[in-house]
Amino acid sequence: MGHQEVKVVLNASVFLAAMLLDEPKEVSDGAMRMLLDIDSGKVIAHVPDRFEDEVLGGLVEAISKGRPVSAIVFATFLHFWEKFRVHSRNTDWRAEEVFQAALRWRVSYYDAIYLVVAQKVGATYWTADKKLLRFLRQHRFHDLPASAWIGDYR
Amino acid sequence: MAKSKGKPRADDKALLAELDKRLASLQEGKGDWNEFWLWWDEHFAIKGKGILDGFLKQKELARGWDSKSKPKRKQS
Amino acid sequence: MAKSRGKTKADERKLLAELEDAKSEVTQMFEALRTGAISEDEFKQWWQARVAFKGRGFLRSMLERRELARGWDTKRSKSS
Amino acid sequence: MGQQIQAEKKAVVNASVFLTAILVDEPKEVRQGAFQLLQDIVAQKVTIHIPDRFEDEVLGGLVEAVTKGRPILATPTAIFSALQRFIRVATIHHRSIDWHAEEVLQAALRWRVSYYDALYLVVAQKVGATYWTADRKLLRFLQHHRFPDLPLMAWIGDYR
Repeated sequence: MGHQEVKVVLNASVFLAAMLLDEPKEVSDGAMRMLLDIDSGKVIAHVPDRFEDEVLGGLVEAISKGRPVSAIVFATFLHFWEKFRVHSRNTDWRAEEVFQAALRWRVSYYDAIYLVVAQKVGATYWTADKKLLRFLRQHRFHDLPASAWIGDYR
Repeated sequence: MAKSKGKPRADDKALLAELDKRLASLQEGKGDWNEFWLWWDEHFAIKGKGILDGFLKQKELARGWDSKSKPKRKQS
Repeated sequence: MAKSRGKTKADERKLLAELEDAKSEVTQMFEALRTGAISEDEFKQWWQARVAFKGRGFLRSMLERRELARGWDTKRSKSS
Repeated sequence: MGQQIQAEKKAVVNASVFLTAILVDEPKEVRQGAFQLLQDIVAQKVTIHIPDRFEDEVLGGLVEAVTKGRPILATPTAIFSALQRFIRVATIHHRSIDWHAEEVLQAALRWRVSYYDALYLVVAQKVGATYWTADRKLLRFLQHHRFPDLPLMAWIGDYR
């Protein structure tokens, strides 16, 4: 129970990775550890409002592929959704700044939303996307927030 | 790879002012739309093949069904 | 539940009813873990049995789509 | 059929329609429809309704387009400002006010489309608009399945 606030930004793939049985253990374990820390209040999770669309979109996709997604999964999402600090478009982040950031960092607009939120709140961006991390590390853009692979979350 | 990036150039301002002027007169019923779109393409368009297809492909993947083949009848 | 293609309104209502029960189950389990009423292992067993679902390649396809939206192909590393 | 489409005063469009207008190498028929729609927006012959996510989608597509392709003259920022001239007059439907994540989720499962598709379709259904898209595969799928509560839909290449 440290009093220093640890801030994380996570994307939908990290959240869903904690629930997927067939993913590499280090990824789902890391994601699980993060969720438990968020639940206990050890870390504060910041997400853009679009996170909700991304998770629900991912679940729709899973269901349409015939995956057994139960009501518990939705309930788990709602449980965490209440704990997240949600950053709203036009209030906490602006389309224009995300657009400029995406062009500057040469990432997608989607990546940039999460990175911009992380930059604003001084959080680390945790992702399951190794390729993105490799790209960002290679290019060392000076104003990027800290980012890390979810498998390394301790 | 596009190098222009986000920073607005000085002539962007003039270009947008010209756009507003043209749109205003079209709204008043003056001017010709065909000519407008030719001008539009010379100034605001992006060259590159398959961009729309790439965009639609991502949307398609999110559907979970493959529209080329029939949706799988998977028993769970 | 899994085979939800072409759901009917009745299916949806059923899902919503299930959701209420599911919500209290989730709250209870997290609460139990926080207060030490159950161990982390017990919690994880519950998670694996009730929450986790099979979805081979699901994460990969999600990430691949994100990659497509970037426009750069990391395999061919088009760095200008 | 064409006349019915023409008489429709409300339209919901997705980002692909706006992107078509700036992609010079896309098929002429598709661009022609997109141009006509934009003209009608300026002339106030049609009211467009879009979810708040629309702008993100256009910007996302634009980032992708300038990375894969080459802007002819204007910078990406100016291209977006130009497109905004047409978005400005749209009625924007806001999340948690005009549409809710749960209803989009339910609609997506009911119509067997993605959450993203469902968002636009839900907005169209709510306002009684025709949904215009460049996505022929989606239209083919929905026309084939004929779900009873879907809004009207059409391919942007058919816009007159």
